[in-house]
Amino acid sequence: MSEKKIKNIFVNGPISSAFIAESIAKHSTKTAIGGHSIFMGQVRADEIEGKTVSAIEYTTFEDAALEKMHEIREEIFEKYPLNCMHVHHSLGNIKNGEICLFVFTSSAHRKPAIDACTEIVERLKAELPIWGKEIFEDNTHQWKENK
Amino acid sequence: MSEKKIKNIFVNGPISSAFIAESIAKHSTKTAIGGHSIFMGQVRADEIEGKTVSAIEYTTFEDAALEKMHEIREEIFEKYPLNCMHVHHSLGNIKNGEICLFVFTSSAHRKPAIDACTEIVERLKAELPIWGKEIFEDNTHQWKENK
Amino acid sequence: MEIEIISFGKIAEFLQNQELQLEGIVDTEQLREHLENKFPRLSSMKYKLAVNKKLVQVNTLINNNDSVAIMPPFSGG
Amino acid sequence: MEIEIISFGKIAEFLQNQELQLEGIVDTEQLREHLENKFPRLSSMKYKLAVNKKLVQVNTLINNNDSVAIMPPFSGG
Repeated sequence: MSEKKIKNIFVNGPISSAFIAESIAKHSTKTAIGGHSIFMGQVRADEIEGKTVSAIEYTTFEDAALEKMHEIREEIFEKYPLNCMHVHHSLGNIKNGEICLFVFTSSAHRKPAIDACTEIVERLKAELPIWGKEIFEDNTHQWKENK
Repeated sequence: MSEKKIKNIFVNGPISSAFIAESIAKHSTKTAIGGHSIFMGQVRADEIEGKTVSAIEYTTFEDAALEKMHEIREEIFEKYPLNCMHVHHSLGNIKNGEICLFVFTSSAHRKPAIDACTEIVERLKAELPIWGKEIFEDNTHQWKENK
Repeated sequence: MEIEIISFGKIAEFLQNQELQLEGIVDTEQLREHLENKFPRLSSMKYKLAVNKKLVQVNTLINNNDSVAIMPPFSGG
Repeated sequence: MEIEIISFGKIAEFLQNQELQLEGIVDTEQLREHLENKFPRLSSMKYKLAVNKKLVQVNTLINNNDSVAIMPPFSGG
């Protein structure tokens, strides 16, 4: 078992562009980094049977999600020569157009950062117990399913 | 021949995190977007034969670079279902830790944004006439070569 | 024995968190059957179980006071 | 005929932008040879030519008043 502290990836509400900018700016002192890769998920105003998604409400099984994310983090650091890795996922009500996921990886050369970022997004969607409830303008809802 | 206007990708000096944040924020009204992919290049403080890179000075054959970038842009839009694509590259003196390249793609689902972003970075490095002069702390220099 | 049931997502809409008394049920395969009898809507749904926060990948023994999570397909990101 | 030579990167350190008078040179293959004779440091370097801003991929005819760019390997990004 790893002794590393389990990080919290969850934030209440949307992830702001100011938060992302601050996260990017913090890396300017890390001069071994040559490439950063970022993925951001944004809530779409999907139209489903004539109704438009106005928001997604995210819930999670928090302890289980954080333990699994910790496992993914360790495996990703094992697999890729990364300098940094940051993951943030929203909980609660996220309106369409707002950002609900922010994955940020950095490495000396571009390839590990890019490949790790993609792999984290794939694994997060498949393996973390998080649920999105798509809320329509008329306050009805349906449960999102990842493809 | 396309009638589209050739966009300028060059900015003088480093690309600030505030600029990146603003670029991200502008997309919150584009509610058909579900995924954003970003790549950023950052100047590394590489140590070469005992000397540390303090900055890279970028120059370009601007007209030829913009024409080639225009061609790449059209081909990428042809190949991937993107909602948006933004490319910015620094010219002039960029200190280590500063950002010199910002590629930003968006699509309804994640895969096209991610794949297009990676392909743009690869093509930009291989095909655009841009040169980086690595300047050491003692003001000597060597010319960067992309691998 | 007694186990704790916690549910998430659309399953939480009809299956409350609760303590459940079990008789003659020793593993997660038997628990699935029991749950689907008790909560018929479950039988037409895809779901995974986690015992004490660990995802169940193969049939797993259940012990007194275990916490069992019933989870519909994930849709984070 | 007369052509314009423009150079970039490390090549610009020893080869200035200039007008060049050419005699008996009709294509980029011959121009390469001419340039490497005139600027010996070029012959040990990798470089590409662009005629009127278009990268030369195959041997290309040169015309009076063409602009020829001499470009070392790219290193953007």
